[in-house]
Amino acid sequence: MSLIQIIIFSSGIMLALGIVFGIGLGYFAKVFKVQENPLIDEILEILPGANCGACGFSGCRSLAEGITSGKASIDTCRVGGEETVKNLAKLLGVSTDNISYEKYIAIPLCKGGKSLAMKNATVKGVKTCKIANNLKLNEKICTYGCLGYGDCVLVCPFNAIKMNDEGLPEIDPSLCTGCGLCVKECPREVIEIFPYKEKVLAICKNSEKGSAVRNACRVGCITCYVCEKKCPKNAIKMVNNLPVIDIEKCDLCGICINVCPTKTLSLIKALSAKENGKK
Amino acid sequence: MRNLINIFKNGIIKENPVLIIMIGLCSVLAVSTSVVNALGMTLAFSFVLIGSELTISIIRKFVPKTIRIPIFIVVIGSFTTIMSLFLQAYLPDLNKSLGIFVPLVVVNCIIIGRVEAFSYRRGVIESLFDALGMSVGYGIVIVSIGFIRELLGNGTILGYQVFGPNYNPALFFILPPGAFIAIGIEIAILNRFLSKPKKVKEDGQDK
Amino acid sequence: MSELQSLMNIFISAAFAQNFVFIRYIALCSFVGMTTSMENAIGMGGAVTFVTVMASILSYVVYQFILVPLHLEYLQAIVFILTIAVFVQLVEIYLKKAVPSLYKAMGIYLPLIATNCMILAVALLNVTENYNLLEATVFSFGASIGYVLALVVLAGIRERLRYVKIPSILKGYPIIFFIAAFIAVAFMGLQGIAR
Amino acid sequence: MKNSKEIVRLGLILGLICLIAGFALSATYSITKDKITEQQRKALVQAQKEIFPDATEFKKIEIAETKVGSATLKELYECLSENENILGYIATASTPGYGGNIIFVLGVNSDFSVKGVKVTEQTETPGLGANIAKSQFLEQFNGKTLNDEFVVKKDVKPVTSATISSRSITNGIKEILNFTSKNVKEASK
Repeated sequence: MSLIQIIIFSSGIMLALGIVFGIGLGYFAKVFKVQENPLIDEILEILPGANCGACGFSGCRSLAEGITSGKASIDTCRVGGEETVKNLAKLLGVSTDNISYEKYIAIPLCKGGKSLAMKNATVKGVKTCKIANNLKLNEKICTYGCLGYGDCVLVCPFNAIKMNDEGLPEIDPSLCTGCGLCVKECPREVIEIFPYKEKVLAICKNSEKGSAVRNACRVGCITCYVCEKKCPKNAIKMVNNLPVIDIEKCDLCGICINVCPTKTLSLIKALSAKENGKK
Repeated sequence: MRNLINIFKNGIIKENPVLIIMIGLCSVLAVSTSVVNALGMTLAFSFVLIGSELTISIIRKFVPKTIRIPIFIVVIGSFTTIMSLFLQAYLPDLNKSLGIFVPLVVVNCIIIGRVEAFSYRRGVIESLFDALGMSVGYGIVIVSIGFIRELLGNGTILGYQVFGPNYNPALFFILPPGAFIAIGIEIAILNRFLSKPKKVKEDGQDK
Repeated sequence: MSELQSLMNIFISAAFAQNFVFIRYIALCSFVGMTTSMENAIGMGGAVTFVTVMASILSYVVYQFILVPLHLEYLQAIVFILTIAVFVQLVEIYLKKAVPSLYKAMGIYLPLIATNCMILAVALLNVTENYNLLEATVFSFGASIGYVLALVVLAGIRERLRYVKIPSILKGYPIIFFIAAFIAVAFMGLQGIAR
Repeated sequence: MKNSKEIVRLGLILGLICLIAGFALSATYSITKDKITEQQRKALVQAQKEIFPDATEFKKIEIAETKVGSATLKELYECLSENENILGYIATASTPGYGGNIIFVLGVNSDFSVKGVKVTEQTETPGLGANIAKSQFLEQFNGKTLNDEFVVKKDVKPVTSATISSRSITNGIKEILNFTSKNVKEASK
């Protein structure tokens, strides 16, 4: 195999492979184009794209999706470092002083504290939410609400969550960055991420009806439809026995909050530490 | 000029590829059985990293979005193969001790990470400094682990007996588990002295 | 009988005796990054298994029918990684459009795999051990089972890490490496079983 | 159709870059090609020289790579002294060891006794199994013939705490010795 032959064959093979793959990729990209939120591609543009999974997301694309849907803060990606965070901040139009951005915070959707939710057992075993949930060790009758063993407190990297004496997590809005670790951690998904804007929320996850809720918790939503009927803007719809408030329509008039027999609905702004958990 | 020095320093401490960003671990643990291997690997790695970052930042104008990964891989792959050919020809025993990790440099997450994050978007000089910074950062880690493992596991440094002939070496450090422990200690030390606020988030994750 | 026995031998040595993560140190980047939660680990494991087996068949075909007849074996590293990267990108594009549900479950891990060291390592080892097609497939399957095993074991432990008091200096990654070290000792015990 | 032009453009760009890469690679390959083959042979030639110092020529016997029991014979050479008489044979073979394959060179005298053994490549556990490559362990095989048992702890002293490695190299030598003597007997008949 003389040298010339080697050179010709190698370059020939590489050229052939290159062209075949190039055209293949181009064709596939065109034929299988998928319409997606353009913001994801813009963010992906800025992320290093190393897909190394160091941020816990499974690659830059899912991190980009996480950032667009607000699940991940813009400095989750460490590979890109400062530069990526600055560009992301420029793109999303947020200030970069303490990398605060369109603020999201986590809100625990349960008011059934010790004094409000009825108990029918006392648990002696390991006191962690995951274990209690898996082994069905329920002290409270309500099996949707917060177990109160503080898994979320443990996992929060910013120490934003404290358990109040009612046995419910209180999240300090100034510390919480909405990173979502507590959401993943809570076995009953009691905690959810919301933009930190004026908003009315149903602080209950119990999707059962009337009496079942009534004898489980004094502040649970008994699906009485009063809020849906009374809302002047009819911004409230009952979805599997829990009211969902449409942000655009709702003008925070507060009628639903007062009219709700079990005081389940609350105004989110007011929902700083003290409001949560007390009747 | 200030900015270039920053980029260079950045690669060593603030964004040290192996200890902070936690990528490119495969070669670090596998090859650091001795300082000589570690140095050999660092040289091979730096040649490929510097070569790829420079080439990519030169041709970054012509690289279309859809096929940028294959193009990066071809560039990095060719530098790796050139390096491995030279290694086989002129340094056969180093090539034998590095073994399969010579061709594996092409998938080393650091190179592809830095090429995408940095040189695909920045100028040539900046890419050069970033590559140098990253290589030095990578080299410091792998050589230090190699030093610990060779000293404890083999009783020698660069092949010279240190503890006298009848030192019976703690073989543990040459074997795979020793590597994990060594890098664990190294990160712990870094945590201890360089614990920046950003670290809190990372530690918190597994508190 | 001895044919099947040698295949079993290859499988066991790839999955346990010469485990790719704990003994050969391959694919540690995703190993550390992706074991934060169990479903990440399983999703990643499934995707890696699929891609490794397909890629090893693909690279075997490319090697035997293009590189060997033309005596261009030295090109194997770059040709393999190119085919793997393009294959992964094609699968990702195809899955995103045709099977969105599967894409949601497995596809998000695909971009991670193009830069995963294990796929290329398996393809290269198929060549150095000059396995035939069947042996290569069994070897790649064994290797990915070993990888999934490693991911799942560490993910399981890492999830329970929350409820344990860890000295502050070891928090974060050092403790994970120590745990990996202990598991590696266990895997080293398995080294003698397959020959 | 605009995007078919786009697709072709992508193909050409990737093709062009691969072409340049291919060209660069083949250039380096052609420079280093003979150096590499020479390096690979150097290890083998050096081992052969050590086993048969007075042999001047090593004629390769055309024999396919055959599986002998658990070991595999890779190459077989005839060692000839100046006046062309056969001093013995050199076989390169590999046997699966504890950590991976052990590649070794076995020198066989014309009377089919072991002239010498050299381990050229092994991935045994460093410090333990790796000692099988050392001469104190390998020299004990010199002079052994087919009617020796080749059993560890009986007529072969194993390397401490590396019985699996010692046993695999011992029966590798036994099988290759057995195979070379049988094979050469047929050839010389």
